[in-house]
Amino acid sequence: MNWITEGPEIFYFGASLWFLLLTFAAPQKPVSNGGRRREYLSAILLASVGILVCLASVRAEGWLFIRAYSVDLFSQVFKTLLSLGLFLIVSLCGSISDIDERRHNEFYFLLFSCTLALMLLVSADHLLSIYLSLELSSYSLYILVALRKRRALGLEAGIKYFLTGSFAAAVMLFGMALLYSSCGTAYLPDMAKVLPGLISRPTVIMGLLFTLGGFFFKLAVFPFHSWAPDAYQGASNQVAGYIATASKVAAIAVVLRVLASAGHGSAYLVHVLVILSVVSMTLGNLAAIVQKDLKRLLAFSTTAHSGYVLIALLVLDPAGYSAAIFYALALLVMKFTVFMVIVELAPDGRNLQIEELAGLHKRSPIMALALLVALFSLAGIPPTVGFTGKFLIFTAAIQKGYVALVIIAMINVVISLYYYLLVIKAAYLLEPAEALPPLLVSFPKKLLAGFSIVGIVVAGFFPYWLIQIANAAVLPLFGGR
Amino acid sequence: MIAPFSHVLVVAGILFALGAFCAVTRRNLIMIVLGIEIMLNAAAIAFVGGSLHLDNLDGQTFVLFILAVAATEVSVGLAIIVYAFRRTGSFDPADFNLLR
Amino acid sequence: MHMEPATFPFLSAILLSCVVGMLTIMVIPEERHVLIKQVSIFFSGVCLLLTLYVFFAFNRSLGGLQFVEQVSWIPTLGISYFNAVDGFSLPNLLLTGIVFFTGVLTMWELNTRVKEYFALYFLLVTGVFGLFMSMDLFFIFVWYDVSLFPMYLLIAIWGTTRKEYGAMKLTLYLLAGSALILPAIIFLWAKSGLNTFSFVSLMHPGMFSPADQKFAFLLLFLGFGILAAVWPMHTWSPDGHVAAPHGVSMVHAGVLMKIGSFGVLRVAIMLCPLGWIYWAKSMAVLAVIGIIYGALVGLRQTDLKYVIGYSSVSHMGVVGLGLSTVTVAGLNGAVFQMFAHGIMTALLFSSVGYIYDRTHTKLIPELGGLSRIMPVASAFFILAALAGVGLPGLANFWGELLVFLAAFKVYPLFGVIGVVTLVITALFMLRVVQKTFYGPANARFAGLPDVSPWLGTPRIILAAVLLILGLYPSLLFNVIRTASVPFMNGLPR
Amino acid sequence: MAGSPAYAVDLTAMIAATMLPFVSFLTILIATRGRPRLSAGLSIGSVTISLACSIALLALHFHLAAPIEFSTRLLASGGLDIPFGFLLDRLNLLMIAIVSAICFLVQVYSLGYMAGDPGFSRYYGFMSLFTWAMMSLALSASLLQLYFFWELVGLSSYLLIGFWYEKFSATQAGKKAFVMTRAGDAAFFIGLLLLFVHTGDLSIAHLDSRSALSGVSPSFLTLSALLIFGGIVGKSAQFPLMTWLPDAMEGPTPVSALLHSATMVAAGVYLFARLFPFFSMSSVAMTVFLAIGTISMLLASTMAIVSRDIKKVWAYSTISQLGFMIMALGAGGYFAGVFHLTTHAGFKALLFLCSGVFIHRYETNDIYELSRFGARRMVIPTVSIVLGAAALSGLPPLSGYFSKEAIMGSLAAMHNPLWLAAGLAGVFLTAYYSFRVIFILLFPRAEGAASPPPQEAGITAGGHAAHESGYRAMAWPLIILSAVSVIFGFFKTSFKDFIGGGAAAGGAAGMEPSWLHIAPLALALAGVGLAWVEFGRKGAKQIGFVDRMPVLSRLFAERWYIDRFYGLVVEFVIDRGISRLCSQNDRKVIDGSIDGICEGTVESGWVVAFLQTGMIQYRLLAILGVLALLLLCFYF
Repeated sequence: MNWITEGPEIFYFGASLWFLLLTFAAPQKPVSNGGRRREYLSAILLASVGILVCLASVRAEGWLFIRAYSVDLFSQVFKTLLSLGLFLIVSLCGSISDIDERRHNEFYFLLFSCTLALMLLVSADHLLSIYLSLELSSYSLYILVALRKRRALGLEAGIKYFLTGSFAAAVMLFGMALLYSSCGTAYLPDMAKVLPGLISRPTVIMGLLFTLGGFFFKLAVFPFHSWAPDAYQGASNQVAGYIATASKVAAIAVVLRVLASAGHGSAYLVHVLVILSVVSMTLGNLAAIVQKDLKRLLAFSTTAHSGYVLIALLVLDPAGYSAAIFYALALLVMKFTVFMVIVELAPDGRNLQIEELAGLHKRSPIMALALLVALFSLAGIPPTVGFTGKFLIFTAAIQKGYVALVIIAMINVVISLYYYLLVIKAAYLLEPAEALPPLLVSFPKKLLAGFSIVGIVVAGFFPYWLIQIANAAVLPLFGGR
Repeated sequence: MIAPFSHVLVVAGILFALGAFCAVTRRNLIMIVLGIEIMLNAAAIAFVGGSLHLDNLDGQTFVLFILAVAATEVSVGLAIIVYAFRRTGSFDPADFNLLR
Repeated sequence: MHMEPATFPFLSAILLSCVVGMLTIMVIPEERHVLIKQVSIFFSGVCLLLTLYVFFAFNRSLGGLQFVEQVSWIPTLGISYFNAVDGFSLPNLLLTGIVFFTGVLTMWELNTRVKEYFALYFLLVTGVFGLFMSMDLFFIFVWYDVSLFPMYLLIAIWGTTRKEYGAMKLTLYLLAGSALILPAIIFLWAKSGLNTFSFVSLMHPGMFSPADQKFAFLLLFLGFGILAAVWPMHTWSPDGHVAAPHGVSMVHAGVLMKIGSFGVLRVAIMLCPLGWIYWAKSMAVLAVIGIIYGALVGLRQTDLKYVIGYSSVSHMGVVGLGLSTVTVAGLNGAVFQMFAHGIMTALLFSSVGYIYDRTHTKLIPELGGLSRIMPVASAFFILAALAGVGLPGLANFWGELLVFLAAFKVYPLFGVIGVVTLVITALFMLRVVQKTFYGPANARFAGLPDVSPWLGTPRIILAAVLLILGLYPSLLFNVIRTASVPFMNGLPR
Repeated sequence: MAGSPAYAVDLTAMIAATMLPFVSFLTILIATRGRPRLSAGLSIGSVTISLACSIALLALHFHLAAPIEFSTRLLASGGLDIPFGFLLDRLNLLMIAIVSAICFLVQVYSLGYMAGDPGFSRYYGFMSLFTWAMMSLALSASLLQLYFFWELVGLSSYLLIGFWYEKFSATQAGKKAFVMTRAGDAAFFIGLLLLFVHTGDLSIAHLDSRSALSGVSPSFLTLSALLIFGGIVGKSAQFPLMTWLPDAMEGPTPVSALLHSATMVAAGVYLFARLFPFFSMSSVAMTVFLAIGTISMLLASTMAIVSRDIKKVWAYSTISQLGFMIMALGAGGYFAGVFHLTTHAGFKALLFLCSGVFIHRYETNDIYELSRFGARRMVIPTVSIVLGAAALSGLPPLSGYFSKEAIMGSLAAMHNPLWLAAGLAGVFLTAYYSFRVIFILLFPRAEGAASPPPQEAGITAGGHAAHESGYRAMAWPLIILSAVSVIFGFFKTSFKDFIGGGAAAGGAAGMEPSWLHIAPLALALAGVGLAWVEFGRKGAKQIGFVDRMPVLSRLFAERWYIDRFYGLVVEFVIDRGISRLCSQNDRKVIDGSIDGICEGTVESGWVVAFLQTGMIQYRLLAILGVLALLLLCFYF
């Protein structure tokens, strides 16, 4: 067996082990600033090495655990995205003041182990491995959410997240049981062979629906989205950023994998997905309009974006899947950029209200610009990566004849633009009640912001290379092997 | 006599519904967790039934892991809930309404 | 269609000078206002010169597509970076160049957030230029949106009356338009089965079935029609005009609204000619309502910019009427009218801008007697107003002449209504002129300086263009004809 | 045809005659606004050259047999070919001569009249604009080109009426003039387009050849003729668009003389004459024209009877005389109409310029006041104005007599004697109102003693000197025009040869009964006599017979309430009616519904967001519920 095949998993397992050991070694009394700095540096070092490891293993292929775990281009691309997401989020943790100093090692441990779980998830090819990695990542996240220093918020968010999550997991598990017993197998590739013949059976439909429910929970699709606003609002900014980026990417991957194996031939399933997609985006966008808390707004917009992603998934063909992969990348970059601005603006880790953005254009032009570009990208305005992602999704959908669906989605884009513009207005138009000092942004952060801006625009304007990767990544799902 | 597979499924379904009912109606965080546990067990029954029906061991493996995961779930869940109880003195889900 | 490849990528050079201008502005420190403005003038001047070169170098006897540049962009979807000009886009390109340059000059006196203003302004114009020269549907859409979203900030930050409302309304309206355009474009791409967004490949008679054409045309017409302020989707336009700063109003009324009508022409009409023929009558009805409605509502406005805004609705109705006649003369007239109206409204807004900067009001009842105080500044406004009335000798006359002529052939009644509306237009334009510029000098404004030659430059340029085209319309018609005649000849009947 | 040298000369002359004023217009407005003397020099220089060219052309082509046409293609755009060029025949040879001559005289006169005005340069700029437009109008080869300059003439009229833009009434009058003529022009434009759509050619020569229109249906011909006549009604201030002309007297008096009596308003009649063969193809239309001319003539005469404003009297008289011309042309009297146009241009310009001298000196328009101030002491203007009025009244041996007689001749040729009767009544009224003015001016009836020349003290020495030098500049044109008015009538025969040869259709003239020579003269004399009785003789109270009938005088003074009617229409129907309705619709219905949709969206956002804030178990319930619903869907 080639070690490089499992390189990322092993690496992240080692990294989380390292932080686990550190928790035992950590002193009980509050550490000095230097201590915090050291943990941060080691985390960022590990995260950046992790990217390299993932990149090194991107061409790897193989199986593990009697094919319950497959390594292919699809999973490796997503792993690279996940490692990138982790790195970006860790880079925001330089001055993480919303987590108890004594808990920093635990924090990094959970972050890395969650990433590990998500990596396992994107490779999982068997219902059991999917279930296990999903649960592993969820439990890490429950605790990460509850870990916030502002306990009242963190705990409440943790409870809500946990209860909704376990409930959804139970539903999913029941669905898996039904699927398993109907198909006689729990391997996704094997199920793909049997399912089209069984798709009209009530138990299969029920099983599929319930199973997808668990993934939709991760993706925050209606009606499993209700945790998202609370979790985003209650979690510390970095953790919310992590949920919004890495966790979403993995969720897209797993839904993709399951649908690719199971989805063909059922008009009913497509209808369900259409309904969920339309309701998700409409509901998410409508609710986001009236939010005052920036993170809560982003949570609702996440639900809306999941609606767009569902469009890509429900066309059930390679074009749609590759569009979904592209969109996952787009979401990662865009959401990260917004959270970066939030973290910069709230150094004490408080929740940022929209009106607190007032005067941002003066306090830090580059952050304001990053926010502007990221929000326009989220709204799907060219030439940004968000637009290109939507464009790919819509081309895939219209090629299958879903013109009305695309028009509804575009109307939703218009609605979403309204609240993004409200945020932009706050950043560029409103002046703070009392003059605020300029924001001191460290050079690396400026560099990061610059990279994000350039990345969003360049990936939107010159997307061909990324599209090719996404197309290639889809191939393994369609008998590429 | 061997119960037909459909009966097993019906039992599992009923149990699932009971668990869900418990989780939805009881205004106590701990009882909600318990309800969810029952739902997990319903899934486990379905798995076992399926496994026997299909003569395939995957289902049994599933059950083993479900037990382990359920234990983790209870520990994580109770940890959070108890911690919250210590701060607020309440198990009533309606009392957790800061986030809006 | 004849295609003439470019020896040098002039069109890309235009785009590039906009982008480079924007980036240059972004690196200049905010405090150096004058430098920023000088750089803006330089780069917009380069754009203007390039467009002028393209305009005069365009071979009028050859026609077809010229200055063609094509680079494959996303081959998997058949998207290419495909720039070219033809007789329809060339006038608009020139219009953009002129309005861009004069718009920069008009904002010479800006002193708040100068850097951001010009950077966004350049971005806006990049989109406009791109749209007019692009021959790929994907890029047409991209440029369309690029030219829209800076508007929000430009209006909301530097605007005046009800600016946030106006800006939000404008942005949402126009984005709602794009919500119809994007599905339609992709729909055409999917239906062609050629996997290409190239305009040239898609523009073959019989490429799309009549039913598809009707459907796609409807979406595209509504989508672009919003931008062209087709009644009853026009209310964003006066509000937006009023709220916007002057330089942006110029681009907005002068060029952005043309994007709408140009989009209808380029995408909707040229790709779905059968849909066009099918919907032409409805288009004509809306256009005529717009013509008369704009004039009637304009009659009651008390804000100078609202007056111009509603007159724009009326004038764009003329463009719509021309497009709906399905005749060569109608197309020619419509494109000419786009150009003429662009220059005319730019001149109006530029003049109002100058006046507003001095008097700090644009409410007609508060003004009055300005001719005595600033005769030259007033003269420009009056000239533009006369052009708006459709006076011969100024460019608008020819556009209206051709459009009404074509309308008479096809819809005699609409033609009559249109011509009769000219009387109402005359009434309200002259009323505004009378109330604003005539009468005894207003003591409040006594001593305000008249326009200096430097500050008057943009208006001199615009007025000269109006006059030149008014006396020598063939300059433009010779170009437009190279596109309209072959297109109409190739139309399936 | 461009090859031969003779044509080259013609073309050069025509281009010089038309384009030089345009060049001077641009130069004045752009470069020499600050230098009034230079501007005036430029303008007068250019108009002098125009005059010279016109006279040269007239001399060169006095025996022109066939019209000469030069044309180049101005605009060709698929299916549409708009030629642009010059047409030269006897009619427009005459017209350009009249126009350039009167332009020249008036511009010279204005040197005195406008001296010291702050807008002196602007005035000459606009004058040049007018000269350009009017000369080009006269020489236009196609109807579209004619329309082009027709509008520009209207523009210069607008600018010149509102020349003193600080005066509200002036700007109001300018606007009214523009909009009302525009209303007529809209009809003209529609007719023109209609004609173009059906015949495909707007060349005047083409339209005037009967063969070209032989295939067109008569009802269509009538319709387009009527529509085009709409433009004439507007421009020549005929019923029902007549009321702008009296208001236009707000402009400087030389402007009234040039535009609003001699040339611009005559453009309507010129167009009629220009398209005479075309119009005469539709007898219905011709009858309508005749009726409109008659109505305008009579109405305007009645208005003139009661006006106290000297300029307004002449303005009404202009409408009425234009009505005469239209009547003549409508009755088929081509020669009579054109002849009256020519003579009228002379004596009406004269009348206005004379009045201008008085107004300039005494700064009032009121006849009684002028009379009281002793206007009659200014010899040249007084003599000239009497001559002009006599010509207007049609007293021999002045020019007006001959042209009126010609008109009566053509009216007499009509079957219906009503037209002739109306014409004769018009002659009587004309004589009455013109001599009413003259007698009031000549025989002041001061309430007190003869008042001294007023405001002598108020005028500074310099100002007085300026008046004096200005007076000389103003006097020469008067003398020239008086001479023309006296002499011109005797050239009736040669004029008839010239014009009659120029037009293909001569119209009915000839068999005039002998009493026709006497009747107009007798009626004119009767009019003068009545005026003498009421205003001239010693002891006359200077109260006209109409003034004794309050109802009638009120009706006349209010211009038959036509103006009032338009005011009400514009205010109540357009402003407060349709326009308001549309604005309300815009704000309430369209904007309202859009805003409503947006607010509804936001409201629903509140609702949706509220639904997200409930207890955790509601959400679990929602999950179950939605799943159950989706499953139910499966079974349906």
